Formats: sequence, C-alpha cells, structure tokens
Amino acid sequence: MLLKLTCLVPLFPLIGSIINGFFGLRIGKNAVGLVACGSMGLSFLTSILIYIGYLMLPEGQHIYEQVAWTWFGAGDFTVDFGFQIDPLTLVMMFVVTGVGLIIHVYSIGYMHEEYSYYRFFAYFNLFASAMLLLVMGNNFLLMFIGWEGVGCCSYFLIGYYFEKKSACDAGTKAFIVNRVGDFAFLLAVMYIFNIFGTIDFSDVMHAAPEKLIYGGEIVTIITMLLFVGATGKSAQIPLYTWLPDAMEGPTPVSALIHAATMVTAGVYMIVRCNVLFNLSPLTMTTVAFIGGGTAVMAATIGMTQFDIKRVLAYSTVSQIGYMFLACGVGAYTAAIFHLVTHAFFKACLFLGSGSVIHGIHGEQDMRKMGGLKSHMPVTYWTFLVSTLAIAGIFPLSGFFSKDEVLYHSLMDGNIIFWGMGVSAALLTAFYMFRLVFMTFHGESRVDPSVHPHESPKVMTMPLVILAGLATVGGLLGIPFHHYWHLHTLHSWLEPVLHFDLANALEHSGHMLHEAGRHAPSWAHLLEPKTHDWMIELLLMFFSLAVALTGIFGAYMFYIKRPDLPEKFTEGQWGLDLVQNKYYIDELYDESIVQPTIEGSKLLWKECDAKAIDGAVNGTAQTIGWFSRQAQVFQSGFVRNYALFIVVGFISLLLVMF
Amino acid sequence: MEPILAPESIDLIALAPVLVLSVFAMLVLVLDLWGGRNKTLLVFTSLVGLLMTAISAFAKHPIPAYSFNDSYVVDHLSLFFICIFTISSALAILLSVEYNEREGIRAGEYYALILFCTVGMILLASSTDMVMIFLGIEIVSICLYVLAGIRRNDHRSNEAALKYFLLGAFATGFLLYGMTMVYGSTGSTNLFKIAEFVQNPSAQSNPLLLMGLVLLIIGFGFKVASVPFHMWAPDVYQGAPTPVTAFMSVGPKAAAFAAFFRVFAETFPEMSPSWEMLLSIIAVLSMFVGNLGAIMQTNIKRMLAFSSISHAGYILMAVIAKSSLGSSSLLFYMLSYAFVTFGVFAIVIILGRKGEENLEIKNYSGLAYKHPVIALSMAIFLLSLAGLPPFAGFVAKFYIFSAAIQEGLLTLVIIAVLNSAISLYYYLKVIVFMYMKEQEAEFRISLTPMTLFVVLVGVIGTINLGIFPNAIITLASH
Amino acid sequence: MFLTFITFLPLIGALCLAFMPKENENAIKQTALAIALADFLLSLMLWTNFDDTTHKMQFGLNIPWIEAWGINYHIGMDGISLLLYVMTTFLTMICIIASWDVKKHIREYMMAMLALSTGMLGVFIALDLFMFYVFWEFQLVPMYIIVGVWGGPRRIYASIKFFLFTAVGSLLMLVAIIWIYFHIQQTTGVATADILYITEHLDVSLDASKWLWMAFFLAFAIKVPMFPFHTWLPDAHVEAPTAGSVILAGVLLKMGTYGFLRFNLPFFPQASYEFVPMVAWLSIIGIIYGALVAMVQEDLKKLVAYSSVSHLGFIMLGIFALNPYGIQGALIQNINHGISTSALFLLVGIVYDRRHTRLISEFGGLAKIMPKYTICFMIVALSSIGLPGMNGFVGEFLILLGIFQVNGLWAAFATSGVILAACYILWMFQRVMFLELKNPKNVNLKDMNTREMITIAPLIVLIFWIGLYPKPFMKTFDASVNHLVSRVNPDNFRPHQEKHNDSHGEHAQLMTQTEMASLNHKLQMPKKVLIKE
Amino acid sequence: MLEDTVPLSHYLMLSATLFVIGIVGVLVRRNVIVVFMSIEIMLNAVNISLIAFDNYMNLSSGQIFSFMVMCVAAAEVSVGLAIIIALHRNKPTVNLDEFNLLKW
Repeated sequence: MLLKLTCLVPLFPLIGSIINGFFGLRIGKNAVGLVACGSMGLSFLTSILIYIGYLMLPEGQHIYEQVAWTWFGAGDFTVDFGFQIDPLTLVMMFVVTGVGLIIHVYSIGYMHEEYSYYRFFAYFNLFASAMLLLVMGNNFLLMFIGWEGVGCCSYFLIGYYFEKKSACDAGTKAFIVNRVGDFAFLLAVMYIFNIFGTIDFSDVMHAAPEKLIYGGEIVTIITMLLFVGATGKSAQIPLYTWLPDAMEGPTPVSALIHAATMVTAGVYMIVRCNVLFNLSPLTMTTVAFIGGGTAVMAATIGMTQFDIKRVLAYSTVSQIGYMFLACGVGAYTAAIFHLVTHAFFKACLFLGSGSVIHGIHGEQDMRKMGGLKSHMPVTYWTFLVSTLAIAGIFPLSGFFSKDEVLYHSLMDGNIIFWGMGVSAALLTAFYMFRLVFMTFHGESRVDPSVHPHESPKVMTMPLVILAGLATVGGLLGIPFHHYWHLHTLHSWLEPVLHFDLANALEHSGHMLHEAGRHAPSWAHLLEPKTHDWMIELLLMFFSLAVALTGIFGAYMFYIKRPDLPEKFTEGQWGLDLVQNKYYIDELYDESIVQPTIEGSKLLWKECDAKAIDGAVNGTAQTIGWFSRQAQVFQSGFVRNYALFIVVGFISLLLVMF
Repeated sequence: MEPILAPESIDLIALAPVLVLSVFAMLVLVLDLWGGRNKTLLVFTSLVGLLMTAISAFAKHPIPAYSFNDSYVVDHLSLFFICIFTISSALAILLSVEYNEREGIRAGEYYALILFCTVGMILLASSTDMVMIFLGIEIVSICLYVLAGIRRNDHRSNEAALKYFLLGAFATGFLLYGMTMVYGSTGSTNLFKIAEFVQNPSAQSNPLLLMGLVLLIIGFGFKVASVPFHMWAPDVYQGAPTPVTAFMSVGPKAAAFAAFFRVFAETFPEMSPSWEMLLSIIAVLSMFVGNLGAIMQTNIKRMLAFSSISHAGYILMAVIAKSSLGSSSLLFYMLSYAFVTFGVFAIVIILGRKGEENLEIKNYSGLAYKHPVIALSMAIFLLSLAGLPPFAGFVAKFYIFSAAIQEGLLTLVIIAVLNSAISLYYYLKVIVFMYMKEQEAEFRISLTPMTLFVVLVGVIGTINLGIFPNAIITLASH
Repeated sequence: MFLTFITFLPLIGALCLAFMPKENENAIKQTALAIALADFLLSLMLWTNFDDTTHKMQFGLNIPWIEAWGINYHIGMDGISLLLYVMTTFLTMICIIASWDVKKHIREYMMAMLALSTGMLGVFIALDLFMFYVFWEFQLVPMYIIVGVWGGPRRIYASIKFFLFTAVGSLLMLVAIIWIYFHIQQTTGVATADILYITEHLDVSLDASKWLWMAFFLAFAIKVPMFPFHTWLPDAHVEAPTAGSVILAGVLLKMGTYGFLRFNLPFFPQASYEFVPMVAWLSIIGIIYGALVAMVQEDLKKLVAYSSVSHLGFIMLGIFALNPYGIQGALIQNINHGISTSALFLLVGIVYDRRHTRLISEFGGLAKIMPKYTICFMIVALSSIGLPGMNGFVGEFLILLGIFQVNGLWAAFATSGVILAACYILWMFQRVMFLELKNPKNVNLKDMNTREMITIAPLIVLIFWIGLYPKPFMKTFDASVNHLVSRVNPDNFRPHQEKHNDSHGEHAQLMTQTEMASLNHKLQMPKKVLIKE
Repeated sequence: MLEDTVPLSHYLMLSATLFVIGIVGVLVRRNVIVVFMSIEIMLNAVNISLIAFDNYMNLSSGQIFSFMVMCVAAAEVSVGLAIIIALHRNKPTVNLDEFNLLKW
C-alpha cells in the first residue's frame, strides 16, 4: 500500500539535513544543493504517491493513521510517534513539499555565494522535516515537535547571518515570542489530556462533542489557549512583532518559513481542531476579531515601510489575519484555500524580492530602487502577477480565496468582520502596488555603482512556476461550487470539517440537564444557512472594485504624483505612529523585557546575593563573631579562670534552686 | 561503730591491675637509675607493664566483683575502661619516646608518671566509693601536673603546669566539698549505699544533697573540661608537651567520665530531674564554647583543645542519657576518641622538629602533596573527629545520639547535631590547608618509626571502628 | 555480590592508584579510565539483567553488618535507582575522559573521582538507613576535595559552603533516622534500620511524621537544591573543575530527588500529601526564580548552575504531583538533566580550558571558528530548554502533565519556566556563539578535539535517544513508580466524599460542576472509526 | 559530746565561711603562694565539715576521708611547690598575673 510510505515524507528532508549538516563542507556545494533539493523532491514525490494511495482508500474511510512507535508514556498516558493522512494533511503536505521544493531550488542560486551554504541547507531541510511532522502528526504532541521544531529552525535561519547583531536578536526574539505561544499550546494539550484522557486528534475530535458543553468554560479555555499558541506561531496580535524582524534571515527563508508554511501553522492547527473551536462561540469571535484586526493593522504598517521585505512581512501578517478571520467565522475551507494561494503568491513575491535584492547586491531599501523593470524582466512580470493575485484581481488565485473569506465573513460573521476584511483588502492593494511601483517603475534610484542584473535561471524558474501557480491556484476553490457540484477544496476537506452541530448541542443539553441547569436556547444556531449567489457575485464585484481603487491610489501616489506622499504625510502624528509600528515593540520592551531583566538583576543581586546568601554568610559571620567574643574570656589569667568556675558554680546553684 | 574494713572484703585479684601497674611503675623508677640516657629499657618495661595490666584486669571471674567494702568494682565498664587506659597510655608512651628525645626531655620518671597516672585512672574508673574517687582523681591530677610541666625550661610548659595545678586544686576543693555534703546528707561515701539511700523520695529533696551534687558537677566538670570549668584546657593543652596533651585529652578524661557516669547515672538516676538540666546546660555550653572557640584558633593544639571541650559536651549526653545504652556509647566514644586523638597528636608531633614545633595550622599548607599518606591520615582523623562516616567518630556520635534520643533528649541531640555542623568548619579548615593551599615552606618533618606506628594504629582503629564496629559495640553493650 | 563488586570497584581502583608512582601520569589516567569503563560496562549488565516487571529490589544482598544494632549491609536496586546508578558510572567515565588534561596532582584527582563514584553508587543502592547515611556523607569528602583542590579562585569558600550546607541538612536527617530506628524498635520490637522494613511498618502519628518529613526534607531539599537552599550550588559549580560540575549536576543533585522518592514519599505518604502545596510553591518559585536569575548571569557556569535550580524545580514538582505522570516524568527528567546539564558543563569547560575565563562578555562569534563546538552546544542548549524531540521535553511534559492533574494554576506557573528557559539559554547562546568575533584573544581558538568529541558525543546520542524513543529508559521504572504511587496516592488521605473514581476528573479547580458531572457520566470512550496500524 | 554544746550547723557555717574565704583568696590574691594557701584553706574547710558530719552521724568513714584529704593535700603541696620553684627559676616572680603566655 502506498500509504505505508507516509513516514518517509518527513524522513527524507531529515536525512538530507543530517547529510548536509555533517558532511556539507566535505561534499561541496553542488552536492549539498543536490542533496537538499533531492530530498525535498523525493519527499514531494512520496507525497504524490501517498495522495494516490489515499484516493484508493475504501469508501467511507477518511483517515489513515500510521504509528511508527510509542513515543513515551506514563500511567495511562501514552503518546505515539504516529502520522495521520487525511485531506487536510494532504493539502498541507503538498504546500510544504511543493513550495518547499521550489524554494529549495531557488536557494541554490540565491545562496550560492555563501560560505556556509551547507549550513543553510541543513537548516532548511530540517525545517521542512519539522514542518511535515507538524502537519502529519496524529496527536497534539507530535504536532508540538514540529511546532517547536519549525520555530527552532526559524531561529537558526533568521540568525543565519549570525555576525549581525540585528539578525541574532531577531532570531532570539522569534523563538521567545513563539515560546510564549507554545506555553499556551502546552497548557492546552495538558488540559485536553485531562479532559479526554488522550491527545490523539481523531479521538479528541470524535469525543469532543460528547464531552464538552457547547460554549462551556472548559472548551473555551482550551481553545483560547490553543489560539494563543496559534497567534505566536502565526504572528497575530499580540504576538506578531517577531515576524517583521525575522526578515533578517536570507530571503528564501522568508519565503518558505515566514510566508508559505510555518506562519500558517496556526491556521492549520485551528482547522485541525475545528471541532473544538466550533464548540466555543466566544473563542470563534475572538479569533475573528484578532484575525481581522491584525489584517488591518499590519496592512497599515505595511503602507509606511520602506524595506521591501518588511512590507512583505507585514503583508504576510495581514494575510494570515485574513485566514484567522475566516477561521473565526467558521469558514475553515476558505482559510485553507487562502493559505494555499497565499503560499503561492507570497512565496513568489518573497522570492521575487530576493531576486531584486540579489540583483542590486543586497540593497533592501525601496527608496534606493526604482526602474528595475527593464533590468530584470522575468522577476518583474512574475512579481506583478503575484501582486495582482494578492491584491485580488480576477482571475488570479488571490481573487477567489480572498473573496471567499470576505463572503463568509459577511454571511457567517457580521458586517464588522466584513468591513475589516474589505479595508484590509483595500490597503493590501495599495501597499503592494506601492511596492511594485517603487521598485520596478519610475526613475532608478539605485546606487550608480551598482549594476542591476537579472537573476540566473535557477532563481527565475521557480519564480515562473510560482507565478503560474498563483495564477491558476484559484481553481482549487471556484465559487458557486455549491451549485455546480465541482470537486473543489470544499468537498475535499469535508471529512475533516464535518461537524454535527445538532448532535453536539443535544449532548450539551443533556449534560447541562444532568447537572441541573437549564440549557439556553440554541435553536437559532441550527437554522440552515442560505447561500445567495447574488450576494456572492455582488461582493465579488465590490471587492474587485476595492482592489482596483487601491491600485489606482498607489498609482496616483507613486507614479503620477510622486510628491504626494510627502505632502500627505506632512505633520501627521498618526503616520508617525504607524511608521513606527504603533510603538508596539517599544511598548513590549518597556513593559515586559526591561522590567524582567531589571527585576532579575534585582533578584540576583539583592535576593540571592544579599538576602539568601547574606543570611547564610551572616550565620557564618555571627558564629565567627561569637567565636571572637568567646576568645576574650580566655584571657590567660588564672584568677579569671577561677572566677569562671565560681560564676559557673553560682549559676548552677541558681538553676538548681 | 561498724568495722571499717573487713579483711574478707579485700580481694586482691580484683585489684590486680592496680597492683601490677604500680609495681611496674616503681620498677621503671628504679630502672631509671641505671638506664642513663637510653630510655629504651624504661619504655619497654612500661609497655610490658601496661600489657600485663590489661591481662591481669581479666583475671577476676566472675564479674562484677567487689573489693574493699564495695568501694572497688570490677565490671564491664571498668574492664573496658582499663583497656582504653592501657591502650592510650601505651600509645602515649610510644609517642613520647621520640618526642622526648627530640625535645630533650630526659626525665626517666616521665614514664613512671604516666604509669602512675594510669593507676589513678584505673582506680577512678573502678571505684564505687567517693573516697576512692577522690584518690583516683588526685593520683591522676598530681601526675598530670608534673607531666604538663615536665619541660622544666620551657616557659609555656611551666605556665601550663602552674595553671593546671592551681585550678585543679581549686576544683578539687569544690569536688571535695561536694563529696562532703553528699556524705553529710546520705551518711555514706559508698556509692551503692548512697544510691540506696536516695531511693527515698524525701532524701532527694535535701538541699544539702542537691548542693553537693552541684559541687560534684563542678569537680567532675573541671576534670572533663566542660564549660564553664574548661578554661584551663586550652592553655594546658597548648603548653604541655604534645604527647602529654594527647594523653591528657584521652585517658584522664575517660577516667573522669567513668566516675562521672558512675556517680550521676548510676548513683543518682532517681534524682535525674534535678541534675539533668544542669548537665544539659553544661553539655550545650561545652559544645558551643568548644566549637566557637576552636573556629578562630590558629594553633593546632589549641584548636584540638577546644575541640576536645566540645567533645566533652557530646559525651556528657551519654551521662545524661544514664541508660545502659548511655554507658556503652560512652565506652565506644572514648575508645574511638582515643584512637583518633592519638593519631592527630602523633601527626602534630611528626610535623615538628627540634626547636620548631610547627604548631600553626598554616604550617600544614600543601602537606598533602609532599607527604600524602601523612596528610591522608590527618584528614581521616579530622573527619572522624567531625563525625563523618565511615570513620569511628561517626559511629561513636551515632551511638551517643541514639542513647540520647532513646531517652527523649531530642532538643539536646538537635543542638549537638548543629554543633557538629559548626565543628566541621574548623576541621575542614585544616584539610583546606593540607590539600588546597600551596606549600609555604619546606617541610622538615620527623618521620620516626614509633610515632608513625601510632599514626598507623590510629588509622586502623579509626577506620576499623568506623566500618566494622560490631565487635566493639557488642563488647561495650554488655 | 555482583552489585557490591560494581559499587566498590572504583574505590578499589582508587586504592590501586595510590600505589602507582606519581610521575607516571599516563598510566594513572589509563588505569582510572579502565576502571571507570569496566564499571560502566558492568553496570550496563545490571540494566540488561534487570527485570522491569516488578517493583521488588533486585541484585539484593542482605548480610549483617552491625549485628548489635540490627544494622545490615543491605543493598539492592529497583527501577527508581537503576538508571541513576547507571548514569553515575557513565558520568564517572565521561568525567575521567574530560579530565584528561588536568595538570595538578592527577593521581589524587583520579583517586578522588573514583572514590566519589563509589560513594554515589552506594547512596543509590543502600537499603539500610544507616548505610545510606554513611554513603550520603561519605561522598561529600571527595567532592569537597575535588572542588577545593582543582577548583577556581574562590574554591575554598565554595567547597566549604558546599560541605557545610549539605552537612547541616543531613545531620538533622540523622536525628530523624535515629528516631525512626527507635520508633520501629518500640512498635514492632525489631531493631532495624532496614528501609524496606521501615517502609512497610513505620506507623507514626501525623504530627510526628511531619517533623520527620521536615528533617528528611531539609537534607534532600538542600541537596536538590530547592529554593531557598540553593545558594551553595552556583558557588560550587562556578568554582568546581569541569568534571566536578558534571558530577555535581549529573549525580549529586539527583541524590536529593532520589531521597524524596526513597524516603519522604514512601515513609510518610500522608505528610507528603500535606506538604504538597509547600513543595509545589517552593518548586515553582525555584523554577521561575532560577530562570530569571540565570538570565542575568555573566558567568557561563553560574548561568548553567541557576538553570539547574530551575530544572530541579521541575523535578521536585513532578515528584510531588504524586501521580505516575509526574513521578515518571521526574525520574526521566533526573536522567535528562544529568545528561543535558552535564553536557553543558563539559562544553563550558572546553572553552574555559582554552581561554581560562567563563565570562560571557569575553566571548562572541565562536560559531565562526568553532563550528563543531557550536553545533554541539546548540543541541545541548536546545535539549536543556526542552525542545520536543530531545530528551528534556519528555520529562518536562510528563511533569507538567502530572502537576496539571493536581492544580492547573501550578502547571501554568511552572510552564512559564519553559519560556524563561528559552530566554536565558538563547540569550547566552547568542552572546557566546553568535555576533562578530571581536575579542582578539578568541581568534585562534581551536575547535573541539577528538577527546572532547568523545565526551560529548555519547551525551548527544542520549539526548536524541531519550527524546525520540525513551521507552527503554522509562520502562525500567514503570513498575516501581506504580508501586510507589499506590502508596502515596492522595486518594488514600483525602476526606472520603471528595474522592472521584474518574482518573481525569479529580482536578476540578478549573472545571465547572456541570461538566464534571457529565464527565463522570461519559467515561466510556466511543469506539474509533479509523484504522490504526 | 560536741553535739550537746555546739549544733552541727555551726560547724557547717564555719566550714562554709572558710571555704568562701578560700575562694575569695584565690580570686583576689596575686601571689602564687598565697593563692595556693587559699586553696589549702578550702581543703581544710572541707575537712572541718567532714569531721563534723562524721561526728554527728556517728560514722567513721568521714574521718578516714579527712585523713585522705590531708595526705593528698600534702602531696599536692609538694608538687605545687615544685612547680612554683621550677617556674621561679625561669621567671623570677610569684605574681600570678605575669604568667600569661598562653591565652586566647
């Protein structure tokens, strides 16, 4: 059975990583690249085989699980080193191996000048392996291996240029902020075990509707904790600050880790746990709000940045916000859809920006670019396609996925969510085209000593492929599929997302009843949702218009009237605020980081050294002091000694009588 | 008037050790006339005498046996103590030979004095009559006064002798006065009779008797160097010749504890509520003052003197426990203490040379790498003194603490335990110098065979009692 | 006898070394290594012959020692001691390799090391209180010597502090031991200090057992060390030579946790239960406090030392979760900490050997010139912060899981230690390995040599082994832990009405009554509708 | 008989007074010889009470005891004086406070 190959998928990159890590210096650069890409390619091929194997599963079986070995356990707790293949996993596997493979190939060109080329690929492969574990694990803890593993690789890759302080700081920051999320994730896992007695996804999801009360406290706490975990990994408010800094890493890293795969792990996790989230309306609302809010906020910051990669980073934050928004309104398919298309176009964008940076020798400031269109045509055109996609222009992939998110946020959510989505869409179109215009159009502001050039084939080919994918990716989720009965992502993910609300509510009602409480009326929740194709169509046109408006705005500001931004921003305190990213970093620094460090110093110097050790040494000194006092009596005079005997005598008498 | 001494109550066989040793002591005195400068014969005779004494001690069967109107007893306690005494005297003699030669102490009576002193100790440990106790104490003391000052030309030795003598005599006054009061209130000097007498509850509250007890405590307390009657000890230990110091801190002390135990734990157990508190105070004070005093010392002999004060505090717990476990723990403690103390002082002697005794602790710097075996032995002794396993000191302390806990003296034990921790500091300090400091000056030590032999005996005794204490414990706990 | 032989082999070896000429350093080192290696291999044989289906003592030997007191030479090992025992022989071997370049008094050093090994091994197998105490104190001396002779500038202060701290605690334990000895004698008429017998028959009032518990607690808490008894540890670690630190962190601290499992829990289950909140809070304070203080350390070793305080807090927390998750987690974490922290100390020792400083500010950019070193350090550091897939995670997760069953809030506090661990380790890692190579003194540093690789490599293998497949390790103590838990299970002492039959339902602080009721009702898991291979 | 005329307590008082005089002498006098004599006074005080007890209780051991005390005191005197003479040879003084080498 082809499915038996499952465990090979993460294994190949791991082996590649080990080979490169240990022998990379010896086997030479070409071999390193070959090993890295080869392992990813094998992984990709295996994924295809598994896909075929999955299709051959008997009717009605949607999950295939493979337990490699029992990882560890204690008492009645056991956790397997097991993988599961289901539709969601397959989608993610393809994204990871597919996009991963393309970016690996690209990296061969991009990283070619690097001395520690092998190190890069070792980490990169390791990342892919961890990411695959994350999406393939059949229980929360195995997912957590991947979860932390990708964070760890991200740490190394961000800090790849370890001699740069900013890179190191960014890496550390990424890791630690992620850890805050992981902290919540871990607690959630423990809580889940506490309630369910297992942490296998399928068991938990299966049992959840029967063990948890709809809207109950437990499920809310669990999902909230999970969500905090997701915000860390996926760079959402309030834990998003690490992602822009993470751009210190090499550009392929930004493309693969900080755009296509790792940062979407939070979305994946929420979709994976959709049953739990479905049970907690409060959490859902929170997710939607945070997602929408992040989308808008990051987009505003994106408008003001000048570092090409930072703009893309904020754009990523913003787009992931979209996905969370979709999750929050229960449109998990839309979230995954957007995740996939985003992987395509954002990877392409990042790689394109990498190509630009490569072409002008490492310059990242857009104010020192401009007019590059003619110098690097392939890059330009692929970049443009992806930009159109992200802006949501028909018929590129972004249009469909974004539109689905917006449609659901209105239909399943409310007007506020929709409003957030739309404004983010407007801003996205604006800042993305600002980026395109500033980089590729207009006058060249490039340092005259630099001669921009197009990147080698090995880099442009991936761009072309990704641009192609960004173009056609929308086919995965053509709208109106309800009417046309197309085999799209919707029906593909149906087994994963199947959730019988009525059943869950019935159980909850029973449980509440048993506890002697009245179940609230849930009847309105069970009303069937209507799908109005008219509204959907209308919304499409509207969002298209919004996107075009954004593009036009960018055109006005940066092509037609380049002096406008200056004028516009003159004396605007608000802009200052945005430009400085709302001073969130500074706020965290002042309110958390510095107090912690200062407090720790205080603890060390005052509490440890003075209080505790002081007490210890003080005891010793007191003893010493007594010792010196005792010496005084030993005066050497016989008569004194005799006096002591007499004094002793008298004291003893006093005690006696 | 009752007959004072019935002839049939005189049992010379029971008295054999005393007699044998006295004879040998006098023999040594006589032999000294011929020996000239060579003291080998004297030493040999002394050792033989001690050996004979030890053997003769077991001549009496069955035990317990009484002699001289029940004023002299041969029982397990005394037999065991006689063994301790003979061993310690023998070790002291062995230690002295080379030391005396080195330091130019040529007095032949030195050995005789040690033997006489041992006679006193045996009497003290075997006596069940206050008169006998007094005699024993005085025999021991007078010999020690002389021994302490045997280096006639040494100012310190002189001063030590003077201080010891004056204070000793002073304390003897208290002891005697106490004995008188006990005698006056009970009508007897014999411990058995006294014990019988104080069975009567009304007799127990006699203020005269209580006063007598306090005075006895002072007398004995002085002999065992317990606080606040300890002040002589550091000065005398420091000033006396080192072998004498070693001897003093083992034999006479053990003997005094034997008497202490006999008088308090065996004679007045019913009155323990009235003296337990006093002894506890003294014990606690001894531990604290001894340990605190030792911390600041730079002279090793003085430090060991203070350490011996603190040990007196621990041993007092055995007296306070007053059970059979108390007596056996006392025996075991004294035996292990004998080995350790002689070992330590042997090393102190080894470290010195003629003219420079190297008594400062800093003289030990770096010893471990120049003379590893000596340093290791010293470390073993010190750790044993500190009560660390697997050495004799640990088992001994365990024993005493057990005895005390069995009697419910938990507070006392906890204080003792804390004191052990304090004491660790100064014992470790010596180890610090030996192992962790760089050598300061060239070691010119006197590695002489007999002293080394004493070290060897000490090490073997310390380790053996620490790891295989069963035999001795079985003996001691009869 | 076999166990006795393995235990005393190092001591015999040390005695043999004493007779070797001082000048022949190579022979001394080789002999020492041979002995340690032999000891390790022999102890592995114990492992392979170990029957992990029972909690009973194995390889036991019980012969009279001090008959007069009823004290026996009683040894044996169960699941709780097996791994610690093997780890001791293993680390001794590693330490001897790591100490190959000791310059001063190599013979004495090796002797002390081997003697120390016997002392530690004895602690783990002693089944008689008296004997346990003998070994417990005995191992102090060689360690004291190792720190004091071969340590850093403040070595004397540190070594005495180490000694006195431990001694103060253990002396009170001695009092408790004697008390128990007499108590057993009184209540059962048997004069014995046999641990197994006492475990079975000790019957004291709750008040008395609380006092006794405190006495044992003090001894072990100082050894562990728990906050606020930890201040000896940073000093000792900083001053100790590398191998000393390794042994200290790897084994000596574990003697404290071992003591809790061997004495406090089984002897006084109810007192242990009563003291759970106190221990838990102290552990939590230790976890957070240790991590915070570690973060601002300037000395590498001190940082690792404080991180030990934090890690040991986890272990204590696991033990006092009083459930199988926590205790198993604590046991495996014992091993993990022994591996990771030992490796960290070895690694710090490597740069110390080259530069004779451990100040973080003296370094920076080492990744460039010492790539092998950096990779090793990285792996070990990540294992230390509990990255899943490496050893630390397995233990930490089980511990947290265990304590979560008791109190969710505690678990939350303790888990925050995981974040802080990342902070201090990564920050340190960054400052040492990354950034520019500025300090000219560092430019010519050599990467790890073969010998150093040999010391680190096995530890790294273990890091991944335990991280990915800890079963061979964990199954050894499964039976023992279950037996222990059955004794200390809090249900034995709780007021009756609070008992729950539901193994997951007894942790109600975070749960509403409603959901609780429903949980009790819905115990049965529904059948799975999927295929598992 | 004595007990008819003088009660026991008088003897004891006398003895105690003498004893205290002896103590005070030891404490306040600096001359070695005088201190020594004070100690002898203490011993004699003891003797007085011994004899008194003995007589009042019609026993004999007290008398023996007092003889012993006297013997021992004599021995002590000889040793003591010897020590003082030896001392005097090295350091020609009898002032007790000048013997102060050993202290602290």
